[in-house]
Amino acid sequence: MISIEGVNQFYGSTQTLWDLDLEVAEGSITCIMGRNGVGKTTLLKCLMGLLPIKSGSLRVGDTDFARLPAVARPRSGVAYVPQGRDVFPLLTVEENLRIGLGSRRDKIREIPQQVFELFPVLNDMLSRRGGDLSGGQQQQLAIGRALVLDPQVLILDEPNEGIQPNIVRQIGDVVLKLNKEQGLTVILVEQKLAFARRVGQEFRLMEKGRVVASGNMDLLSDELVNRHLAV
Amino acid sequence: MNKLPIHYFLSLVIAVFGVVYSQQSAAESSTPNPSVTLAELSEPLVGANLRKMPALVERLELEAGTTALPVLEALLAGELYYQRSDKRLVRAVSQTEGGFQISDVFSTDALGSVAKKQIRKVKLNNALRVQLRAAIGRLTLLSDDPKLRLTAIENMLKKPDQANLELLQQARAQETDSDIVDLLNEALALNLLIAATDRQPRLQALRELEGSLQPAVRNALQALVALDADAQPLEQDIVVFTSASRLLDKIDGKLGFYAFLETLFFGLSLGSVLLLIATGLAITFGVMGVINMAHGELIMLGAYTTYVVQLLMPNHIEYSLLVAVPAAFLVSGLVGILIERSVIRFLHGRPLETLLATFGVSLILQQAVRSIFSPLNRQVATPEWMSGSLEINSIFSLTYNRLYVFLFALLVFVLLQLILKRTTLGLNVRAVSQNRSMAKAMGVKTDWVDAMTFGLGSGVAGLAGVALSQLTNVGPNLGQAYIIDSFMVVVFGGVGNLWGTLVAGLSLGVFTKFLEPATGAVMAKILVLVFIVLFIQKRPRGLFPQQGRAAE
Amino acid sequence: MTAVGAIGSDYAALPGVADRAKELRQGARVFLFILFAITTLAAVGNLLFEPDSVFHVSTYTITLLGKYLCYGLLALAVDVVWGYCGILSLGHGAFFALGGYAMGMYLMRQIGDRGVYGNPELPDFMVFLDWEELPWYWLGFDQFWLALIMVALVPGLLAFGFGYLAFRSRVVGVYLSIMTQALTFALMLAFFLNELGFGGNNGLTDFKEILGYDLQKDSTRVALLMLSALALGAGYTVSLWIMQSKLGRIIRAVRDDETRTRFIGFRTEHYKIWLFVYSAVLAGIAGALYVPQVGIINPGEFSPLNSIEAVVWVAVGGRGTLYGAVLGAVLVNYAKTRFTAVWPEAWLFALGALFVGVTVFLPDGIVGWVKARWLQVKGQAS
Amino acid sequence: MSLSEDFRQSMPRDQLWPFLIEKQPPAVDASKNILLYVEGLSVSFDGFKALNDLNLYINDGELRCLIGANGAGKTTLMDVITGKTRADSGQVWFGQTLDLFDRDEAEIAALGIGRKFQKPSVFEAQTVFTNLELAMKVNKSIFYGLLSRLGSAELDRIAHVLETIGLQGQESMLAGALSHGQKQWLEIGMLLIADPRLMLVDEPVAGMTPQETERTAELLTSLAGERTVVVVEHDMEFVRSIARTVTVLHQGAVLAEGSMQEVQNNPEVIEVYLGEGH
Amino acid sequence: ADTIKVGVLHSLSGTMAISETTLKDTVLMMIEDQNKKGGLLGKKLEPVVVDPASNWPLFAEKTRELLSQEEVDVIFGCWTSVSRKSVLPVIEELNGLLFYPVQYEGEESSKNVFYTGAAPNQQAIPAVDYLMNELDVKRWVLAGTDYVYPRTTNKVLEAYLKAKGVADKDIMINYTPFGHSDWQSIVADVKKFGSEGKKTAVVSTINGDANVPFYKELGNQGISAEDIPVVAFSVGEEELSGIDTKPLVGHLAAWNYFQSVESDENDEFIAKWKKYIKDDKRVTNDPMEATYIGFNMWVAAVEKAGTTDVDAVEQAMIGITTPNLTGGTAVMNRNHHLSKPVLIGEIQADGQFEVVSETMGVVPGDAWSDYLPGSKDIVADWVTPIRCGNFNAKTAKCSGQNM
Ligand SMILES: Nc1ncnc2c1ncn2[C@@H]1O[C@H](COP(=O)(O)OP(=O)(O)OP(=O)(O)O)[C@@H](O)[C@H]1O
Ligand SMILES: Nc1ncnc2c1ncn2[C@@H]1O[C@H](COP(=O)(O)OP(=O)(O)OP(=O)(O)O)[C@@H](O)[C@H]1O
Ligand SMILES: NC(N)=O
Ligand SMILES: [Mg+2]
Ligand SMILES: [Mg+2]
Repeated sequence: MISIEGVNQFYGSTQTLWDLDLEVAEGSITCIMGRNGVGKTTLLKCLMGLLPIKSGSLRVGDTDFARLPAVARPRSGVAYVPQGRDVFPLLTVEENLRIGLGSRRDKIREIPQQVFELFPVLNDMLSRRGGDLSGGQQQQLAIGRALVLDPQVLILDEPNEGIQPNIVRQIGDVVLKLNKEQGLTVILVEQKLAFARRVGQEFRLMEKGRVVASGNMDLLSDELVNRHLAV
Repeated sequence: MNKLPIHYFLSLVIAVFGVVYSQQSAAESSTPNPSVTLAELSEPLVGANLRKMPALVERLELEAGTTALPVLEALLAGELYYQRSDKRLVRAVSQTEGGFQISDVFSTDALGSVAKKQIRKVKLNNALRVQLRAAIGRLTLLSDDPKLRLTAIENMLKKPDQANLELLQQARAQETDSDIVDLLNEALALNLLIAATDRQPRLQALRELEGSLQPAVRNALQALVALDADAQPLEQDIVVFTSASRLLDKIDGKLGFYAFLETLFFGLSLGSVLLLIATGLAITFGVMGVINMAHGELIMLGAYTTYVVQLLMPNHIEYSLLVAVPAAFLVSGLVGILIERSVIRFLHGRPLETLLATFGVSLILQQAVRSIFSPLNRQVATPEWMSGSLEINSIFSLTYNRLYVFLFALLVFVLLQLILKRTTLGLNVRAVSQNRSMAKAMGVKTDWVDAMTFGLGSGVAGLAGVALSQLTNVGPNLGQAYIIDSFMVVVFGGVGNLWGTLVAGLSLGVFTKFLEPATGAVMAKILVLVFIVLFIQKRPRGLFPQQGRAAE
Repeated sequence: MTAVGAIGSDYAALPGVADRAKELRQGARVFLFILFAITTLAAVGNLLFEPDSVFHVSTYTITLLGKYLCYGLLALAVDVVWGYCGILSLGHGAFFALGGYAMGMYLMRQIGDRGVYGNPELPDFMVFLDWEELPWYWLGFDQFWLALIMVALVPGLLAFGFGYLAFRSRVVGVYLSIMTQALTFALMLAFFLNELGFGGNNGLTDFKEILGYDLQKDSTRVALLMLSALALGAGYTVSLWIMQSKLGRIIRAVRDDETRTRFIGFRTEHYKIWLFVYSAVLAGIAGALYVPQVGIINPGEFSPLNSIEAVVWVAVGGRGTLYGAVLGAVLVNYAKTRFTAVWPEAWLFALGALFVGVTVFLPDGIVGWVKARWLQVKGQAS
Repeated sequence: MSLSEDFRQSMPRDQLWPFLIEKQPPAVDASKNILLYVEGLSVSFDGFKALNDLNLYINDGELRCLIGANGAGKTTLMDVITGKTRADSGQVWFGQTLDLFDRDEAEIAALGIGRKFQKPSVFEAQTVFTNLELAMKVNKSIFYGLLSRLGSAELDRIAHVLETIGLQGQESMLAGALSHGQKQWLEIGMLLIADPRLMLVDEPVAGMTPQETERTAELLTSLAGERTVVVVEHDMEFVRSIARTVTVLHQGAVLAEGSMQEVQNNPEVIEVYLGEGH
Repeated sequence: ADTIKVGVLHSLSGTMAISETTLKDTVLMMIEDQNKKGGLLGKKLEPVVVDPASNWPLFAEKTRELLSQEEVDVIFGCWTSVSRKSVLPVIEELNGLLFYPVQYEGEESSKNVFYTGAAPNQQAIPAVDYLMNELDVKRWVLAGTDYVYPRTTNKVLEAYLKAKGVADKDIMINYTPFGHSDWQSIVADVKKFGSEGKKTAVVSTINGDANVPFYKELGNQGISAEDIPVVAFSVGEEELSGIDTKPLVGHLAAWNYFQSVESDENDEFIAKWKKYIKDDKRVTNDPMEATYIGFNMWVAAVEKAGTTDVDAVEQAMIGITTPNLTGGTAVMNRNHHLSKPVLIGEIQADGQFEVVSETMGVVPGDAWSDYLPGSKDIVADWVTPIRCGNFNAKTAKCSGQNM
């Protein structure tokens, strides 16, 4: 479903992604892992068009993402939950959720009830400004906001950062459920092994801007973890 | 109220006094002298020098009576000319395409058009106009047209003159229209008050003048209560003196009240101008965060659009503003979009630099206007319905242009609120300004939103320009004159809050106008600025601040 | 201009700290060398060479240069607060003008009885408007030392008062900018008032001499130019020293995240007030040097547009680089001088386009662009 | 007395003029072994009670973990302690004698209360080195800033901290160019170098790899004793590895307090926070 | 040099461009005309135009540039007094020659400047006389923009009115800032002041852009010229071309020239102007006439002196006469000011003025007002033996000259 080939990316004159290749199968949950600063976030931003790439190809389904302007990418069914949440601080929770409505392909202009079922706290705080929420609440809002887009592909960058344990579980359940019931393809950047193992089906290990190991989650051995994730 | 008996009594008293005081005027009363024709009477007007004119006009009034009206009116209107060739008096009206349309003054027969060289104007000046208006007033006091009568009486009321007394009485006897009767009574009572020496009639007159706000009445009363050098009343009759001063107090109380209303209106109207010029900026600067130094020039473009619209429809000035409003919105809006697409969009994330670039843009726009329209101010006509004022009473009136601008400002504000609240544009633009890349990642067409929003803000600036064209100069400096004020209003109200802009604009206007009488215009402005600076210390984010964790 | 000591905000990795300090020192030397080389050459050219010599530098050029250097110092003052501390002052012209007025008052008093009404006490405009005696705030301005103190004290005090109120109340960002604008606007209106005793719209003019030296003599002009260069050089050196010290890093920290700075224990408002006052004093000195060279000070100098222009010079030159600010001031004003003579009818197009062009195409100003080019060339060379 | 005598007296060689003597922050009195008192603290935003009559006591030298649901008020509590947010009622004392409500952020920081923010906040436009230099515990007056040069002891300390946070070799990088996790480390480094008496650490291991988490745990444990540390975390494994006393906040008030064991088995805590399976 | 350079120092941008651009065009037209006639002393005239951009220090800089870089032989320029004040030291230092074409407050006479606009005694006093005698005005509002010209004029007028027995309470003085645009309160005050029974008039020294909103407000608040006439000293045809004048008919202005004056010179001038500027609607105004007179006088003086040398031309200027545009003759007096007729005109619906009063003969411009205590003893006389712009007749001393 998603195929990334030979991507090179630079911040100014420093190269962050080096000839990076990555495949994600349709309907899978793929977990991208790697130490701090190896370029996970950078990769996702390139995929979303928030960073320009120097060369390489990005394909999602039949669409050539490298050619598609960033604003059109959500429209083709890719939703993104950024690291650090990036909620709109001065918009209310409701407004934060409504932002994505314009990009829904089914033209429904209502916030789906599902979001509130998953994160009831959002319903309680509809008229509070996004920036006023606690860190964890913001994270929930960011995920909810992505779900409003009714995506086929969901990209999550460390979605559990700062989330209370029972909700972490719940997020895991949600991801699994969406994947199972709606065939949602999920790309998940995650540092916490336990969560990655529970939710992920595939893993990709990154180092210095390249994918250095990949496979089914069962194959993620302690040896691999030690080699690529330990400091 | 026992007004009716008083009326009767008054008429009686006036009748008695009238006889005495109107003797000499009765002698020269306007019975036209049929032996001399109007044409003959008018003939000396040709080529007369200004010093001779008053006597000529007086003769016309006295000897030709109402038949002289066409001549007098033409003269008053500045349309009385004579042909150089045959010294014939004509009425000449200038034509838009040059030259004059002439007609016979007496018969009103059209005589075709002539060049300016062929005719010469009958001299006229201010003093003569005053005389003419009074004369026409006297001649039309008994006219069939109630409007004319009303104007005539109002005129006489402004300048009480014993010579008019008999005329007024005569009119009073014939008058049926109750409004005019009231006014006539007022005029008669005033004359009586000034003329009479006995206590009773004077008290009656005072009673009759109760509630009158005519400046002439107040002046008469003030004369009555004047004190001499030893602070003793000049007026001998102490009863008259006290009731006059009581009445004066009452009138002054009312005057004070109306003065307050008037100041309030002035303040709101200044405030609405501030609101209008700031509303557009509240969007481009307040919401988008562009420090738009070219805002003033976008206002200016709106004003020039009004000018061009009037050039294009010279015969429909009355409707020109209705066309100018959408046109100015479009012109300024499109220029705004152009600015956004060509300059601002390269400056995302560098809000301070927008100041520099838009400053450059403002210089370019100013010079462009100077090159295209010349550096001179352009003349924008005021439609009839925007001129003059709505008279609430004889001392309180609201000027139409200000009134309409006030309403217009509110209308624009409300429409804008609707657009921002009811369409997704309002939501999207806030999202974009808070986190551009995340908005993109949510599929918001940031480019489009930027262009539309900037266009909207600029378009509203254009609307302000239309309004300003009715209040002030339309010239290349127009924008400069308003840019500082508009920033001040937006910031005072709280950046990003449209309601704040509304409250800030109106309250600063009112505040200024209440200060002005005490301090003078300059000091008021300085004080307002100092006030804003101090106020911001108390509320560092304006009247209506953005609150919450993220705003810090 | 090969100095590359800019403290830019680009995220590219920078060479080591020690290297940077050395580079900065080198940059400073280059800047000071160029500054003094130009002024000395101009001075020599003006005083020692006859008008028909090719080496002659006209008095016109001398006064122009002097004026540019004063603007340069003003730009430096703006850059100190804006480029390094993020305080965008749209009212620095006020400090400049106040310094100018203080000097102007001294110069006015020097006229003595050579004014048109020959009044030894009162300046002409006061005689003319029936002032009976000198208002108290004019007293002592016949003393040069007092005027000098006032040149620094008045802008400094105003900056302190304003800063004390604003920074303690945590007025920041555009609110602060617009308040500085309100400040200078209010002062402009006030100085326009004839009742205030500063000459109203006409301001102070018709100066004759300074410290006994005839203001119209070439030697006096050259001396003023040299003084301006000295002041600019000193202002530059001191500012550079500040910005290189830890204080400078704290100031930049305040610019980048004031709240965070507070949480590591800095009273940020003290730093801001201090820097604001320092900058205002620089601006005041610039104004004081400006007035005897241009021969007039009037309320127009308080005009908010003047202050905005000063900010524009800094941006054109390169914000956050001291010499960039100076360069910007000189270049823009030189452009103005040339344009107003060459295309009197259309020069605003050129100036406007310059501003737009620089912002859009040279985000870090001329200096930033030159620096990037230089790095590129160096990169290719190595 | 002669003028010169006066002069000499006003120019003593052996002491500084009073205004040159730096005001030392008042000493903390923790003689009752309690470093921080939080009593009856309430904070509300537009009617919403973020903290509700909260009482909390932190012992001197303790390492305390603070957990609680998202929105329970943990960050708000830190905001109040550090002077960022004003409380509606209640009091916060630092030791026996210092009322924190009288002081602003900078004063509180100078008293020795350091903080790491939930969202990493470092000076992005400055180098890693400068970030540490700025945070270093030194005189924070203007003239000191103007005149001070880094001594070798200070350079050593910076080098030491750089090593601790694993950013050696990257000291001249701009902090803005660091990755998320690296910024977390840098902020911890800034906290270390400030050498505070009380450290408030808000979610230090968010975005860290398991190994880094472990290292952070070690670091924090080693700090306790000499310093007092309050840690907020949602990573239970991490909390378990460092915790001695755990306080659970819920809806702005303390729900439970005790050892990790006790808290973990508290049904209410399980219900509102942990969920099944912990 | 093979040409004679003429500097043109008028703002083409900034706030004053509105007024000054016209004068630049006028000078250029005059130069073109003169060149068609064969130039001057056998040489062509070459204009050097610069833009001092309404910025007073820039005026000084540009003057220096014109004199020392371009080496012009004469400068036509300035509008505001402050610009002239700024230029003055430079002109005197470099011994240049400036023709200043705008009505101003007086109290100045420089060897290097010729003042071809009106002094206060050539505008204000005759206007007030007219109001007093012809319109029987008893109460006076002196309204002006707050700068030196209105301040002086009003001071002169106040002294004059009081000398004529007008009481303090019958004089209202009001100052507003440049570009003042909200006149509601002030006009309302004037209206009240005027409704107290005595004939009232406004003497307006309101400058430039502030006039349009002022007159609009007058019209809208229903104050007609018959109620309270306004006589203005800074409102000419050009200012009126930006206003809808129908509600203003009858208000007055005092100048030394109106476009509507009928004379052959004027007809020719107007025709030439319209042709030059390629706009049939463009108007002429008083400062243009002052420029015209100044230019012609300079040409005559250069011819008389046979050189463009400033000292020679300066002396030659004194006593030069040229026809003015109103059918009379302008004379340059020893104080560097002109003798001019004073005309009072009423605004017409077409934006022109109709002359309603005219002084008998010409009035010589007074550099130092007789109505101000500080200056009544001072005279300007640039003929030997005095040769001084501010000679105190009492102390027989000459003060304040930059030379
Ligand atoms: N804006 C930027 N400018 C320059 N360099 C950057 C920028 N953002 C990130 N980098 C660098 O790019 C590298 C990859 O960063 P990225 O944020 O993609 O890492 P990551 O794998 O997501 O790390 P983490 O797990 O900490 O989130 C890092 O070394 C970082 O220093
Ligand atoms: N300025 C504010 N305006 C409105 N509500 C606020 C504001 N600040 C905090 N809140 C609310 O107060 C509550 C407590 O927030 P706080 O950030 O202290 O939670 P927390 O315990 O730190 O949560 P997390 O673990 O998710 O970081 C939240 O519900 C939040 O929405
Ligand atoms: N001289 C003038 N009108 O300023
Ligand atoms: Mg990341
Ligand atoms: Mg928190």
